Amino acid sequence: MPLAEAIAAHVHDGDTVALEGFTHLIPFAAAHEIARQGRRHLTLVRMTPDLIYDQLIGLGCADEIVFSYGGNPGVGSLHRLRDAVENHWPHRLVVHEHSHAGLANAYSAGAARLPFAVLRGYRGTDLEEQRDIISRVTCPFTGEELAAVKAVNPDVAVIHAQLADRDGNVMLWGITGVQREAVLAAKRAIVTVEEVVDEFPERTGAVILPNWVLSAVSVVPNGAWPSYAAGYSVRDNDFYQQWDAVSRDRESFLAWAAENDLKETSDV
Amino acid sequence: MPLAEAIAAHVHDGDTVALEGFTHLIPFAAAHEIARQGRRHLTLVRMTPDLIYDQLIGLGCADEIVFSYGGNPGVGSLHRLRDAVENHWPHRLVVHEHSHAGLANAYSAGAARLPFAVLRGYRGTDLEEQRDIISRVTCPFTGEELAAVKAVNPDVAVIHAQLADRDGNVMLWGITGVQREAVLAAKRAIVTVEEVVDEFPERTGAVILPNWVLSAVSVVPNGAWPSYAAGYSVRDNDFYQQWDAVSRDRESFLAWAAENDLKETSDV
Amino acid sequence: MSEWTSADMMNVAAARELLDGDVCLVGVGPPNLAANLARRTHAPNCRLVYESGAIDAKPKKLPLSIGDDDLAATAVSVVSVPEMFNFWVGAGRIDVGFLGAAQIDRFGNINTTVIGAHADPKVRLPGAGGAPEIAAAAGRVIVIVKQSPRTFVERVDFISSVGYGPTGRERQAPGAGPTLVITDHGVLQPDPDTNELTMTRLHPGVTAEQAIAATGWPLKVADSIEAVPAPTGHELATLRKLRDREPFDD
Amino acid sequence: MSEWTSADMMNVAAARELLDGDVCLVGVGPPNLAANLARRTHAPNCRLVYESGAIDAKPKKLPLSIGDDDLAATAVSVVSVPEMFNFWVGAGRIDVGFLGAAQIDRFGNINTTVIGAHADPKVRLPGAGGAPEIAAAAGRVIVIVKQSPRTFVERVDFISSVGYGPTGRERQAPGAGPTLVITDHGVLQPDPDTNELTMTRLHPGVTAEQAIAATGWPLKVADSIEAVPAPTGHELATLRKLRDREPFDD
Repeated sequence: MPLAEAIAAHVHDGDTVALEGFTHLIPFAAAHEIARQGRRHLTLVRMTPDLIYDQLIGLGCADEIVFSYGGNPGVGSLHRLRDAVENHWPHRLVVHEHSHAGLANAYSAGAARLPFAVLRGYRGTDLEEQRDIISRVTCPFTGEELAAVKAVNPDVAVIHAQLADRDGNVMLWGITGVQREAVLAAKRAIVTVEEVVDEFPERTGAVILPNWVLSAVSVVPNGAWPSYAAGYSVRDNDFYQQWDAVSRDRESFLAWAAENDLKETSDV
Repeated sequence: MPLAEAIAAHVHDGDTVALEGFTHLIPFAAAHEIARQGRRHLTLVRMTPDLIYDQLIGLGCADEIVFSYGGNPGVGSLHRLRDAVENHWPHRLVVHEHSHAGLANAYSAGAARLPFAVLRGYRGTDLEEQRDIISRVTCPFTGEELAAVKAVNPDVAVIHAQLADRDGNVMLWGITGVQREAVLAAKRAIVTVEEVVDEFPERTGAVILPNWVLSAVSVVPNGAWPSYAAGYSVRDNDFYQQWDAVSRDRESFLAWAAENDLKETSDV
Repeated sequence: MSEWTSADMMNVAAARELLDGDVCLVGVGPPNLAANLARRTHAPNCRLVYESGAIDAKPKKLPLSIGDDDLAATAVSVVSVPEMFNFWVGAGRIDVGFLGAAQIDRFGNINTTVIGAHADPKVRLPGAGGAPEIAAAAGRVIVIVKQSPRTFVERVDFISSVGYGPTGRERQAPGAGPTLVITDHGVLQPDPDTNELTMTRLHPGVTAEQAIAATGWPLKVADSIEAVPAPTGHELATLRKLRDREPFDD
Repeated sequence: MSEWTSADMMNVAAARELLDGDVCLVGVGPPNLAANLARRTHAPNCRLVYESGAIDAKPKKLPLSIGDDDLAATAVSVVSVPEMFNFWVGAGRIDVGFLGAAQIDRFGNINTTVIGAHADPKVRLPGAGGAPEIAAAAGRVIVIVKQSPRTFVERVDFISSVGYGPTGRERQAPGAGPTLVITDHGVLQPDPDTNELTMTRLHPGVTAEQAIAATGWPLKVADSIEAVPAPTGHELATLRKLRDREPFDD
């Protein structure tokens, strides 16, 4: 299915959307298509917002964000994310914030259709003040108090993978992060892949997602650029470095968006 | 390390021992070595006791058992297990019983060093009456009541795998069941392997256990006989069939044990 | 026409209930036979899931057990047992669960654990295995079990897997529960009002009286009973090929 | 002798704290540099674990980020992020966690979240990432952070990762907490009685007065202060090779 059709069919205004890929296999092409189609009022979920959400936030696609680490990895700040949170530009962005352990477990609970997950975490931190997503439970056997996180169940998960087979099953490998959990936690799932093969190769550490848990598979070579796609391309580090300058300033950001056919969708 | 040394060093009388392998890669050779060394008063943990625990129970090694399905798969009953539970031969066997979902989650909680796990399960069943291992927790976000299982943390886990490398890292593939969780839940872990290789092959679905979570690795070709070892041997189904007759009767069982140098260790 | 036994008829009737495209959780014994029969006859695209972790397995011959190499080798994906129960079974991704029973009561509650008291049983049965969560979470549950007064009891000694609860009103689970109980006599279905298992279909040559005699509670029989068509030649040939563990070419 | 900066000294001092055989959780930035420097100098058998899932990675050059292909390709095992945090970090399998900080207070509590209020901050920082659970569960925690009054504050605006708690007495976690804070001035360690961070070592050329001036609370200085040896030529050469992302031959 062409990516534009997949996004049109499965990503709606107001949806909770998780574009996952933990520093590797980040679904940039799909994110740009979401922006191109002018989706608005999204709740964006992602462990590491990275440049991909910096762009969507700057373009005004998001009303809320759920995340655990929002930096430009190895470079510095996400300036569009900061501008939205600090200055409400292009509009106010509501923040729901986890630790990695917390958000990973929230996805896992979602994938299991459990309302919450238990973990050793958060104790003594101020993140615990977000009582609507982080709470405590008591072990019924030992009396020990542990952290609980509310499950995350996105309307749609979007990931990039290396391979699909002719039946639409998907294979990804290398650092596979939380993609399996995000896809299984979501109501719908879109996958972009580098290529389609007749048969999957043997790959230690590969994750295979059966076609029947996926809503759409689109062939988008280089769909993770400028991030990594193990076996296909390495991170375009120059872009990550340059992004710091591009994103630091609203005008240079908007110029970049215009050049790339990405419209600013906020009406504020 | 020779298997006899590994067992002598790491399996003690009174230990809680988990020999895992879900219908595949069952560590029979290690179990026989435990019997040969006359270990007693063990608490045996295993999702599917299978012939391996039927033998240890019949030999009197176990005082307690934690399990979720105790049949001879595809054949019928485990007669030694039944004789122990129904007739206390060779002595009384205390039963702690889960569903598969419950025991799998109990291992997972143990591997995470959490005191319990939450799952959708048990509701409406009489298994819930075992309140010391199965209880309930309330979701702090939705108020929903869910099942909780007490974590399982064996003193020692024992598994059979296909490969070790020269550094003592271990690789297993095919149906890998709950072995990773059992090893990570245990204080100590012993692995028998089919062979040692210089480098692991690419294998989709393989589990790799780093050497520093293992206490001992022993090369024991065919160490899962008569069960499966994917890539090495298939189940010796004749043995599984014959076991029904061998195990049905105490005398024929003791004769089998004597032939195989496995001593009856009960003093009752 | 080939000859067939009541056990054959039971397996064939169970197989027929699987729809093409269904995701089916398969256990050992008759469920294994029925699910593979369905896949080899009218439901080639049903997806067989084994609790050992094999998802969408396409075994070339009948697996001896759920640990068969063939399952992992032909599956689209093999997952760990915790993942199978948390992300697949518990999450409600199974359309149909086939279960067996040592005892079943009039409200579809299943015992595979003990006859007598749990702490000191008269008969120790294998235990629950994956069944409690399959019974709770599968879209629909099909029980395959031979009918006899010893098996079809007024009240099970132990509820290993819940049907509709002790009085038919206690089920609290996402799935629809045991919508069909397929026996060597015919088919029982829960009454839409009371959830009491009621005989709704009879296998060829079986009478309502025989079914009543094979049941340990006063069995209700539906007003209009359906006659189950006898196994076809193709069904029987496929069943035998499976039972003989002959490989299929594919 | 090569020249070196106070940042070089900080990274070298941090690297020296890693023991051969340690299991070390490595984050981005200075921790990445320090851990790889240790592995390339005195601790060749330390095991680098990246929260992205790479266990015992042996990168040939300094990873650009924790998603580098080289990490997955050279790791003994690559696990999912949930498994990393549940079975490895949370379970206490990490000996040493290296952490950074935007603010740190006198009891070793770390802020990487916000300056100002969480709901409407003056400065939005990246957030906690993996740090809260590493800070709680790692056997010992080494914080690497440049010392300045803006960073070393009386009270952090937000506790992202707990050290010894707001008054030094509230830590409830399995690990020992921030046993060392390594700065561009020297090393601070928690007082054994009060857990207040106390200057115990100074880098070459740094005076206690300078350290006190770089600290936003009345800094305690140990009675007998240790002098940190300057970076060796080998340490500096290796550090530069890492920073230039030149590959090592192995």
